[in-house]
Amino acid sequence: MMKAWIPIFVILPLAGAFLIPIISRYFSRFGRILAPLIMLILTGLGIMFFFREEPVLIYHIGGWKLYKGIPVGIQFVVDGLGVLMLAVINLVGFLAAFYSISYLSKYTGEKYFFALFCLMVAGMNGVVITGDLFNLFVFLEIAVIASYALVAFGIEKEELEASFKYQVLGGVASLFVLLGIAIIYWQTGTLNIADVAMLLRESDSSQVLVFVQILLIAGFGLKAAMIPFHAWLPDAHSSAPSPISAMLSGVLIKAVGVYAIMRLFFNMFTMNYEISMLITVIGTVSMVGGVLLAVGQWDLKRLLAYHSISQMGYVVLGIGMGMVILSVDGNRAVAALAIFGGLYHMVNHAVFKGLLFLNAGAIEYKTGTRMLRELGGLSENMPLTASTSLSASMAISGIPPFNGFFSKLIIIMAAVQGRFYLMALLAVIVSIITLASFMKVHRYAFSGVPRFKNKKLFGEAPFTMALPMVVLALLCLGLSLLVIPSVRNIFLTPAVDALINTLNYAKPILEL
Amino acid sequence: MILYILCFILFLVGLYGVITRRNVIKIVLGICIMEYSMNLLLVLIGYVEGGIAPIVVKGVEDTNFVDPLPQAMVLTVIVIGLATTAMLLAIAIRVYKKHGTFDIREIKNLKG
Amino acid sequence: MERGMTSIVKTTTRLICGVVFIFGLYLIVHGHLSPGGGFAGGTVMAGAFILLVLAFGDDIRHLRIIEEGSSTLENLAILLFLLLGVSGMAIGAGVFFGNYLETGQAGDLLSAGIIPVGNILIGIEVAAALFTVFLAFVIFKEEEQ
Amino acid sequence: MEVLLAIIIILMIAGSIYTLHARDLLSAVISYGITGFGLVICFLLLRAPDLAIAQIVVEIITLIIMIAVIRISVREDLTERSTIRVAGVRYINMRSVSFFVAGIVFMAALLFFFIQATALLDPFGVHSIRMAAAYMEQGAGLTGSANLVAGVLFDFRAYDTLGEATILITAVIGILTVLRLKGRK
Repeated sequence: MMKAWIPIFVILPLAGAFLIPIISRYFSRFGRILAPLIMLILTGLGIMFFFREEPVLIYHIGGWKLYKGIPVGIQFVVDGLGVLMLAVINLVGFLAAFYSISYLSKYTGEKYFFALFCLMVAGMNGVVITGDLFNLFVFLEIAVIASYALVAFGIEKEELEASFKYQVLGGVASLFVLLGIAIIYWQTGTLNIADVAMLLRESDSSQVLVFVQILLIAGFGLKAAMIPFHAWLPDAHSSAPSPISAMLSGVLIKAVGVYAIMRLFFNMFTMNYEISMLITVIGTVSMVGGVLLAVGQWDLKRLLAYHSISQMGYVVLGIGMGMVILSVDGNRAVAALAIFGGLYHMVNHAVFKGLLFLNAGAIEYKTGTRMLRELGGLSENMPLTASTSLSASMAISGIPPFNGFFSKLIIIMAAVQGRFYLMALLAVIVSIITLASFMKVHRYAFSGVPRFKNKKLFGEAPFTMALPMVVLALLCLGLSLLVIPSVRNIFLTPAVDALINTLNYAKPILEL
Repeated sequence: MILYILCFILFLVGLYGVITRRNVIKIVLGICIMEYSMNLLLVLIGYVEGGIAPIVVKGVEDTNFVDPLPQAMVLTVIVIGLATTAMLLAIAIRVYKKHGTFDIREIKNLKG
Repeated sequence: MERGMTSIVKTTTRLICGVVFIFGLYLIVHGHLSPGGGFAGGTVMAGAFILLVLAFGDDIRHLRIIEEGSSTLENLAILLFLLLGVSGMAIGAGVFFGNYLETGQAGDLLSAGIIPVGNILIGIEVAAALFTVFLAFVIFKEEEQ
Repeated sequence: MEVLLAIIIILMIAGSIYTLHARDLLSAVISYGITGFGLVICFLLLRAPDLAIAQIVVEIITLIIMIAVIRISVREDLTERSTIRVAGVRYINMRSVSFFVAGIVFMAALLFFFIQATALLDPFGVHSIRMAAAYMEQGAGLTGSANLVAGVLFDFRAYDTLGEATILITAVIGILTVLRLKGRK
C-alpha cells in the first residue's frame, strides 16, 4: 500500500536534521554521510510514487476522517503534480548534498550546514504534499528560514547583508500570505484546500477573492522572485555557497513559489480572466526583465541568478497562458499544451540551472574567484567542468538536442496556438539573448588565453563535485526524451491533468 | 467592522515602518508589529459574542465556546514570530559588527 | 572581577528562580486541563534559566559547555516528539500522530492520551531552544570583547 | 467590550508609531514591549487565555534578546531626520517628506481595498463555524482534553505543532550558524 509511505517524505529528513547536530559531536563526518543518504532514499521513493495505483493518494493524519462531510484533520494529498515536484526536489537535493561533501572543506560548521539542508528539504517536501492551507504556511516557513541561515553561511560582509535583505522581504511576503489565509478562513470557516475549493464554487464572493488573490500573488510571487519582487534574488544567490544557490535557484523558488501559485490558483480559486492575465503578464515581464538585467553582469553567479528570474518567467508564462485559456473556457488542448510546456520547463530549469551553479562552484573552488574578467582558459585545466558547463549553457539557451529547446519550443507553440503572439515573439527574443549571454560566459571563462593572476596549474574538481555535475549533464540530455508520448504519460501528463480538470483534486478528499 | 479596520491600520503601520525606516533594528520592530496585528486579526475572526474560553469545565454546561482553531493558529504564529525575530536580530548584530552601522543605506554602499 | 549583577539581584534570583521553574512545570503538565501548555510553560522555564545566567554570569568556557548541553537536549526532545508521532503509526490505528493511549475522563490529570506526553516534550524542547538562543547571544557578546 | 478593544488597539497603534519614530533605540524597544502587553489585554478580552500567557512570556524573552542586542551595539538612531537644522534655521528635508507622503498614499490605497473586500464578511462577534464545529463537539469526548486549544494543537492538528516546533529548531540552528566565530577556514 503506497499510502503508508507518504509521511516518510517529511519524517526521514526531519529525523536526519535532528540527529546530525547530536551525533556530529562524537563522529564529525556523520552529517556528510547521512544527508546524501536520506536524499537518495527519498529520490528512490519519489520515483516509485510515479507508478502509484490510484491517481490521488490521501493520508489522513491522526486518523481524523470526515466529520459530517467536512474534513477535520490535516491530510497528505499526493497527486500527479505533487509526485513530479517530490522527484525534482529530492533528486536535485541529493546531487547538491553529494556535491557539498567536498565543497564544505572551505567552510566551518559543517554539521549545521547538513542539518539546515535536511530541514530545507523537509520543509519543501512538507509544502508539496500537504492538503491544508495553514500547514502549507508552516512548512513554507521551515524551508524559508533554513534558506535564510544557509545564505548567510559564510558570514562575510555581503553575505550577511544579502541574507538580511532576503529575510526582511521574505518575512513581509510570509505575512501577506498569512493575511490571505486569515481572510480565507474568515470567509469560509475552513482551512482544507479541497473544502475551500468546493465552498468558493458555491458562493460567488468575487469581491473578497480578488483582494485575497492579489495578496497571495504578492506573497508567493516574492518567493518565486517574479520581477516586481525580485530584489533579493541576485544578492542571495550570488553570496550563498554554490550547492545552496543550486538548491535555491533550482528548487526552492519552484517548490515554495510557483507550486503554491499553481495549486491555489488552479485547484482552489475559481478561474477569472483578470487574475490569470495578471499572472501571465508578470511571467512575461520577469522573462524579459531577467535576461536584460543578466546581460550586463560580470560576476558569474549574479549572472546566473538573473537568468533564473528570466527562466522562471518562461514557466509562469506557460502556466499563466493555460490559466487564461481555462478561465475563458477556450480550447482545452491548447491549455494542456501550455501547462505541459510550463511544467516541462520547470523540470528542465531545475536540472540545468542546478548544473550551472555547481559549475560556478567548481570554478570558485579551484580558482577562488567568480569574476569573468579574471577567469580564462579553464578548458585546459578543468576539461570536465568545461564540458558540463557547455552542455548546461546549450540546454538553457535552447539548442536542439538538449531539453531546454523542447520545453521552450512547446511554450512558444502553445503561445502561437493560443493567439498570444506578443508573448511568443518575446519568448524567442529572450532565448536568443540568453544564448548570447552564455556565449560571453564561455568566451571569458573557458576558452582564450588564461588571464588569471596566479599561474599555478590546478587540476579538475574533486570526485564528489564532478559526479553530480556529470549526472546533471546527462540528465540535460536525458530529459529531452520526455517529449516522447509514452515516456511523457508516466511522468508529466498526470501533473498536467491534475491542473487541467481543476476539481479532481478536491473530489476524492471530500469523497464526493 | 471598526475593530478589523483598526487591526489592519496596525498592520499598515508595521509595513510603513519596514518600508521607510533605515535603521536595521526599527525594520525588525516593524516586522514584529505586523506579526502582532496578524495575531490580533486571527483572534478577532474567531471571537463569538457571549462565548466562553474554550476550556471544558466539569460544572459548567455552557457549550457556546469561542472558536479554538484561530487560537491554535495564533499560538503557532507567535512562536514563528519569535523564531524569525531571533534570526533577524542575530543577523542584525552580525551586520553591525561587520559594517559598524545600523543604517541600511550605508550598509548597501559599503558592499563593494 | 565580580561577575553578574549586584548582590541584591542575586539574592532575589535565588529566591524566585525555583518558583518560576515550578510555575513553568505546572503550566506544561496541566496543559490539557487549564490554559497554558507546552509552549507557554517551556518559555517560562527558559525564563528561569535565563534569569540565573543574567544574575550570576559565568565564564565563557562554562557557558559553551552549557550551550552544548542545552542544544543536545533540545534536539533530543524534538526527536522524541517526532518518535511519538511515528509510534502512532506502529501502535493503535497505525496512523501518523494517532492518539493510541486511552483518553480517560475529560477533567482529571491522567486523561487525553498522547496530549500530556506531547505537551511535556514540546515544553522541554521550547525551554532548551530559547535558552540556547540566549546563550548564543551571551557567548557572542563575550567573544566580541 | 467592542469600545474597550477599540481603545486598546488605538493605544497600540500610537505605541507602534512612536516605536518607529523614536530617536533612542532603547525607548523604541520599550514602547514596542508596551504594544505587546496591549495585545495581551486584547487576548484576555477576546476570551483567549492560552494566548495571553504565551504572548506575555514570549514577549519577555523577545525583549531580553532585543535589549541584549542593543547593549552590544549603539543606542542612537542617527539616520536621516525629516527636518534638518542648518545654521539654526529648520529646513524641511524634501526627500524624506516625499518618501513619507508616498508611503501614506500607498497605505491608504491598501486600507481602502481591505475595507471594500471585507465589507461583506461576518461582522465582529458573529462567526460561521464550520471546521471548528468538530473540534468543539468532539473535542472533550474524542481527545479527552478539557482544554480544547490543546486538543486541537496536539491531536487534531498535531502535525502543525511538529512543523512549528521544527521552525523553532531551524531558527536555533540558524542562529548558532550565524553567530559562530569564523565562517571560512
